[in-house]
Amino acid sequence: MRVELRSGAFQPWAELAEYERAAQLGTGVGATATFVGTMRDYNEGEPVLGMYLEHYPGMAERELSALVAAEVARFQLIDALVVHRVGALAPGDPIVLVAVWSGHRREGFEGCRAIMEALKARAPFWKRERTVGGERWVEKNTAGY
Amino acid sequence: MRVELRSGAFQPWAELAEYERAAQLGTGVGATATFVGTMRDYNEGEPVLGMYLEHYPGMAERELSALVAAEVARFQLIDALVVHRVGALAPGDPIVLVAVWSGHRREGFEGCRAIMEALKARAPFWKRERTVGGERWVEKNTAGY
Amino acid sequence: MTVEVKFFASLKERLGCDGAKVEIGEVATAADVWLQATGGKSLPSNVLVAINMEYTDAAQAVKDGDEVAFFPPVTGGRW
Amino acid sequence: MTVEVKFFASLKERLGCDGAKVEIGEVATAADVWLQATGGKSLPSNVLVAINMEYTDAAQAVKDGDEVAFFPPVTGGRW
Repeated sequence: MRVELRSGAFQPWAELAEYERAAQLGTGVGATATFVGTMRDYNEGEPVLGMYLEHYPGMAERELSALVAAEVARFQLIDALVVHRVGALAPGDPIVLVAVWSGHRREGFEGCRAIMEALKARAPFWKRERTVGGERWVEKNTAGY
Repeated sequence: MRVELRSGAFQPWAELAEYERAAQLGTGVGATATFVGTMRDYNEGEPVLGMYLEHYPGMAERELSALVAAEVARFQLIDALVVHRVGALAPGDPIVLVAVWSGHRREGFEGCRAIMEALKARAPFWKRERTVGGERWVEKNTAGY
Repeated sequence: MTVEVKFFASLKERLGCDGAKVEIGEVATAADVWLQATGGKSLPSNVLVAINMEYTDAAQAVKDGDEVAFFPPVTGGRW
Repeated sequence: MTVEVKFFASLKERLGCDGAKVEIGEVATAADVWLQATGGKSLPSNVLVAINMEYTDAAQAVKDGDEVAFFPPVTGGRW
């Protein structure tokens, strides 16, 4: 299991290839489910030029680790990986990668989604968008289910 | 959209990196959900040494294309990719990769899972497992929901 | 008329045959094609039928030149 | 006792302050710490509270040396 914050850009598929190479998860894995959240260039009809992702250092890592561990236990996952950007982002940048490895597809799909929803609800991140009209804090989350 | 059968081993993360590079999906993508089904080395408590995946040439491609197009329309996906092995496989080999790109995470998660379930229910593939006790056709699917 | 018959997977093994060209009268269903191709064996209830690579059922009429396939339940999702 | 106070995101901007060391009496809750740190401003109902990096509520007692954080609703999932 690994949870990591990144201040620079990352390439999700390269991260996954490297993580699997290092983790040697074995042939008990039947399913791998992943999710990548990417910075869009539009929000509520307005072009978004850039974004700054503030976080609570220490608590962000701690909360992510706790929520990932909880879903790993609940869905009996073999392993899980979360990589999350912080700081300044550009449109098209990956913001978050969630990957889970499991025996069967049901646990994989549901575990991956549960981690994303818990992350959204609990991890101390705050988004500030830059638009042509200026900068604004994003005040609410979108619905996930 | 691309649907492809492969008779040789493939590396899912390299496929995804290459597909995204070629497809130029743009910054309207907010979510990417993927699923990789891998050949396990155990099934119903017995070690599995190898597998042969028979398919109906022509109909397999046709059925996959139709079901992917239906879910792309239903979940308003931006794009989708399916790569599926046929022929002889070894434990640990990826069998199927499903990837979808969407504006928001709900459509991404649900679209990816819907394609997997439709694939399982409709695509003309048949698995023959080789165990120490000999070879056998897999006679039923596992539950997905 | 002539139709092309195909069998797959465990069905192909049980019948010892992966397919054949079958001559049959002008009015025939997929079930008639099965009987003709297998020498009168009864059609197992879980066998799936496709005509020209589209799922259908055994009562469907066939036309000259059709490809009629019979196969066991698909097993594409064992994860 | 002394506690370390932190503010984040829009709350930090509105208060014009990202945190402070606060001296407070021996029996105090997170809500008391807020009042002391903000010079008596009322605590907005949607503000989240964490003590030593764990979520809690404003009625929770604090101890000497605690880190007490106040922040707006998190927005980590905008996809």
